[in-house]
Amino acid sequence: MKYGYYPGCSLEKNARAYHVSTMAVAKPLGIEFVEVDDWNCCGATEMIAIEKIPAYALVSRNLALAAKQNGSTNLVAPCSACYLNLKKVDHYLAENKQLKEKVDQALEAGGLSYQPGTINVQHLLETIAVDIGYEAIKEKVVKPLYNLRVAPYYGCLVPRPANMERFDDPEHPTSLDKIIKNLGATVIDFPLKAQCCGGHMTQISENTALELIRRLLKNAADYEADMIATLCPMCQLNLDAYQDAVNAHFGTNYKIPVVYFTQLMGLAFGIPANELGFGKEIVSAQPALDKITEEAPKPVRTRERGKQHTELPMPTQAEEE
Amino acid sequence: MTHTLTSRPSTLLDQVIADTPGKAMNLKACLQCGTCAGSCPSGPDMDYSPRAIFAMLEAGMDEQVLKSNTPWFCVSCYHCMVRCPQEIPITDIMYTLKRRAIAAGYYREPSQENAAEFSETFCDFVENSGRSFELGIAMRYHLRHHPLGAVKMATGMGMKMLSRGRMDITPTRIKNIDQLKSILKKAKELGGEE
Amino acid sequence: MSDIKESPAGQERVGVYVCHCGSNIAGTINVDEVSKWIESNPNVVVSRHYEFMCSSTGQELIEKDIKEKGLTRVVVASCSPHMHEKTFREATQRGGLNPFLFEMANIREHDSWATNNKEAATTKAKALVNAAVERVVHHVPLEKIPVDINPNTMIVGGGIAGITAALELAEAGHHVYLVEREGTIGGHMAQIDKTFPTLDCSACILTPKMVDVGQNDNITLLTYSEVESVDGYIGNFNITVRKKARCVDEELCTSCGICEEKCPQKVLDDNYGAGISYRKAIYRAFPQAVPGYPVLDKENCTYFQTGKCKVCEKVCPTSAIDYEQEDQLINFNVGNIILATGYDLFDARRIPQYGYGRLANVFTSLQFERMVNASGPTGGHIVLRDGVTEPESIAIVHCVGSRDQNYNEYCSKVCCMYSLKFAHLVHEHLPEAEVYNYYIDMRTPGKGYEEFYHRLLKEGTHFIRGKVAEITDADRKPGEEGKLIVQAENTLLGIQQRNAVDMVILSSGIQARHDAEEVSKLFKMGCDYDGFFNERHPKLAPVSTMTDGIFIAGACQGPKDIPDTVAQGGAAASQVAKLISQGTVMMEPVRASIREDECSGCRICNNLCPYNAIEFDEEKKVSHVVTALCQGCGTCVAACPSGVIDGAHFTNTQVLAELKGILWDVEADVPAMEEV
Amino acid sequence: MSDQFEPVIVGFLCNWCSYRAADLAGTARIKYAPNLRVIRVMCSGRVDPQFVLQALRSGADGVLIAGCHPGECHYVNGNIKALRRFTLLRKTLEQWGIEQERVQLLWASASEGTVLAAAVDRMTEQIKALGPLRWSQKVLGGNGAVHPVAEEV
Repeated sequence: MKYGYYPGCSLEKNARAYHVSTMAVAKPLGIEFVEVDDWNCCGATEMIAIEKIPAYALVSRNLALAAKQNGSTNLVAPCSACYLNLKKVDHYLAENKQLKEKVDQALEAGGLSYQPGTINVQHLLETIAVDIGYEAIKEKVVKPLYNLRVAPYYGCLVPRPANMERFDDPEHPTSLDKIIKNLGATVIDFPLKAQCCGGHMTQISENTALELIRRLLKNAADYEADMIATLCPMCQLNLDAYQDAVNAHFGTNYKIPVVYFTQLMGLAFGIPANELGFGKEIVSAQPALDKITEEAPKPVRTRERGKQHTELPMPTQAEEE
Repeated sequence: MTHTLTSRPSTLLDQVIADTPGKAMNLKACLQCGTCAGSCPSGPDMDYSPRAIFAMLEAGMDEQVLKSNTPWFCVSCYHCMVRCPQEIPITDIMYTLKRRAIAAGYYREPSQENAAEFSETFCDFVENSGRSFELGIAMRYHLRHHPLGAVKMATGMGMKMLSRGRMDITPTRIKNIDQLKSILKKAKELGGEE
Repeated sequence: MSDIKESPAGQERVGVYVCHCGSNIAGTINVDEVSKWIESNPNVVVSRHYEFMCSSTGQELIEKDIKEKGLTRVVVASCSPHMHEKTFREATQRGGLNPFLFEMANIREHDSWATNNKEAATTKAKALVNAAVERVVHHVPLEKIPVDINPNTMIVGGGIAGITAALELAEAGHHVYLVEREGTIGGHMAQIDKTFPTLDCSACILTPKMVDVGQNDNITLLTYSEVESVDGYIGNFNITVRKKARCVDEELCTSCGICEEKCPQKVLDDNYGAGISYRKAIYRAFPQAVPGYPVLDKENCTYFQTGKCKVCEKVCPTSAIDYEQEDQLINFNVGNIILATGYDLFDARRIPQYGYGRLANVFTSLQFERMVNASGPTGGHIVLRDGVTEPESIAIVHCVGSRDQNYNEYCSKVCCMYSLKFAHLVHEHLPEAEVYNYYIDMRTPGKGYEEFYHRLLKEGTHFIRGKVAEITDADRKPGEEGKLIVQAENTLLGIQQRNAVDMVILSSGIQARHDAEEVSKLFKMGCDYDGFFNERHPKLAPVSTMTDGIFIAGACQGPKDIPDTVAQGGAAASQVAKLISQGTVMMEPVRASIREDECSGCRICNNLCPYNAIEFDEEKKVSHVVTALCQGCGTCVAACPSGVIDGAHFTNTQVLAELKGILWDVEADVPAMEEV
Repeated sequence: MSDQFEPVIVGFLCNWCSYRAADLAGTARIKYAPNLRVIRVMCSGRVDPQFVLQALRSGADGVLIAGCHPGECHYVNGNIKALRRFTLLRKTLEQWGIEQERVQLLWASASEGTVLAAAVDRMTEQIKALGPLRWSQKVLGGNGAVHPVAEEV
């Protein structure tokens, strides 16, 4: 299948591992990515805080370029912030006439135009979980990640907001859980899977950010996760690069590697680690990867904590299979 | 602090509704239930909770609202927005309040200076190169505000990032930067707000 | 066009009466002008305007003119026919004319109250009055249709609403069929421990009534049964009920309970037991069940699933177990129906951030009711999911699924009060435990309700004003480990609070039965967007529905507490009793009739009729209307390709004449189309 | 009325929901365009397409058919039948060049006085914009001869 591809600034450098591993797993999954030519930054969460119309125009240029470039009407963004900005702008342009008129004029100044709805913006997780599907993933697994305990971490901008059609639950998403399960790894029921990583607070109010990061690391550690799997460069950066800062600030000693879920997929597909950008993480993933065993573990019950031997029956959970 | 209700309370309330896409109208139907503030990861750092901000808007305390650090501490996690029982687009409203604060010139309030300036620094790079540039942004921003932070950057974590090839030394620039500039120029003429 | 004799225009003597309604009409409409203007209509012999036409003097005007001026038709231009049509029809009748030779023009609600533009209002008034005059000359004398009321009544739903209604009617000497889906009557009230604010034991006040129902000869109790079909209309509904096979011979069973005791198959009881207790495959929901004989649940019965077991059969002393028993279809007629089908509890799993289903010690309100009940799974002890540990702190979360656009927008009305009751019960059972009630607004309207709230304040319950944002087991700081952390803003302090507790109770709201919509279709009545049944009038007819002869009571109409539910049960019963004692009701003669000689027999109308009131005569190859079944909607009239169906009082001639009259001031630029 | 064009709209309102909605609008003193003139029918299902055509031929500039919301019909589903007929009728009218806005179908429950009032205002504005209907030019091409399609309805 052919998809438009919007890497976004982070994947150029800071999140190179994400880009590399995405490309690596795309082949076996039969995905062809066509990068949007000369795309620009999506403005992250900053532009919209300064000026509205420029912020919308900035994103619209990318949509316009993607639409012009006849590859596919599906545009995939691996970065959560880019994904939300692209999707949101497309959504609100369609909804809000005055807004569209102004953005149209701005684009025109650059000899571009865009009709909302032309491009279907997808996050990479959606592409893989929904379009490709868990079965297809399972089929490609040659080196199951047995005995690796993974905390699936979604962050905020993929599951939320819910005011535009979403492919997963905004509070308790499960698509990443299912992908990792199918890779043979042990998925922990990570309570903070959709909580905030601190976003740009690392720059503005470090203490605020460090506390948010600490919560995630602590919770993952409490659940004895060997590593955290992310789908967002910002989340990866904050949890990985600031782990030392957290340890220094709170006198803790977390050493939890934070990798991209595509890197784990690559491993399971039998692609060598060095072709998947491993080693770029600041907290090394190696110790965790060494835990992977040949044979499957005995079925372990997830959610040990809080679930004592229950005299009273537990209610069944709808999405539990 | 006593506050006298004027006959026609908030002008800001209506502006915010007008400037925010989506169901911003629901802001008038706020139940004051506090779900937003209860959900907010950075809530404890805000001088007023989001709920309180909405009550203040209703009461016409426009200046206090624009001077508060609340919107600038929003991490845009959208939890409040999906949980709000009245479906108020709270996160988007926070963005609008930031823009309003800048427009109203409360920009230099110590409570918001950092965040506003960071956003600004970020945007400068984007407008001039078409791409963001972590190192540059962080450096320039920190040098301007807390040199200590800059030092921390340059040493500790910054080095690690560089050594792992995760940071550029020089910004990348898109090919057709002129096109982007003229688009943004026109957009600015059209005004930040409707 | 019609075979109904209609007087040709120009030869009727119409009296027109324009009402001032004080200044309500005269303030906007120039009544004098209207009244004078209409005189020019060839059919009008008298035209007056008067201050209050509905006053006795006003009505006498009409009667006098009919007698003295020999009026043959009457038109009153005043308020909505829904207001005073009856009044003026009676006046017309007293004057000596058939009441249906009257027509009303609504110049108040539809005109003077709807605009400030006097000129426009007056022009519109002329149009409406003229239309009435043009229409009324085509009216024909009609007689209301008397319908006999079958004195038997069906009540659907054996909760407290249905029980109350059934006993009221039965004790008044009328026969009642009480149909209940479950194996026993009792409904939600049977699950509840204590009732607010009096705290009397729910079972103690309910079970005697259940027994009365079981013993009353006037009540035919059909449990484990569901209504299959409903035909007919007020006075004479034909009902078919499916009595599901419970595999127990009701004649032989002595309700000794040995089968239940010996049955090896444990089943999670997520109905009566609210999902925190087990029952057997052959079971009675609870010991005081009425009727007392058990139900065998085939899905979970070892014998039905594997072909082996038959323990119950072996142990039954009267060999009442009958595996071959089949569903019975029971058919009977009733004059009236009361729906008391109750409510479902909101499913807290729909709010993942509250953790119900994932976090062991998050319970729903009904689960707590069962737990705190002496006959419940823990014998009335409040314990954590492990079944042993007593909680030291409990959070009670109000408004779960209520007052929320994401779930149910409405307030469920009872949650505040039962949450207060829970707090009290905790204080009573675990004096040492801390209780935190999280509320948005404390809603305690009702006799003794606010006082109960004050009592709880004194008992030391902590009240926190704030809707709970999330409940998690992800601890952040010491003291939170192994606890449930309830996170919310204390809106009165404006600060975010995290509260580590042992147990959380979710006060789930009330919502319409999952199958309410199918039920409303089965009974040909409406339900609102939330699935609650529509009452005829929100204030003046709260237990009637738009369908004559069908009444509603209790939570199926909207969230209600027990007192209100009981009151509605009684109200519905008295509505029915009234009709029974009347013996007959007079129905509007608005009915369809087919001119069989002109009917082409195309049968288009046959399937169109929602009441199957149109039959096809295979002999004559024509269709004809069963007047008794016809409700007069006129759909068939509009659909008949050969236009040979007449809707009495809404004939094509009458409507088209009204149309001609209403357009008096605009000139048609083509000749009127020949009527089809 | 002022010399500007004031359309005349005939309303066929069902007795149980929409007529009561109009009553409620009045009782609540909601002010709306005085251009609607109401004819009561027991059910929107009673509205024979010929009523609509006759109204338009007789000089009405628009026709509003209003009934109970789907699922709330007093006669189970008369409103659905009205909907089916309406769809067909509208197609026919379009073939004759009669604008969609002139014939509208509305669901208004007995509690929706505001909904009905708003609909009347909206429709009045739309038709003002369209101007008078002038059936003879539009449908009969001015020559007075009855348009072939007309008879089939």
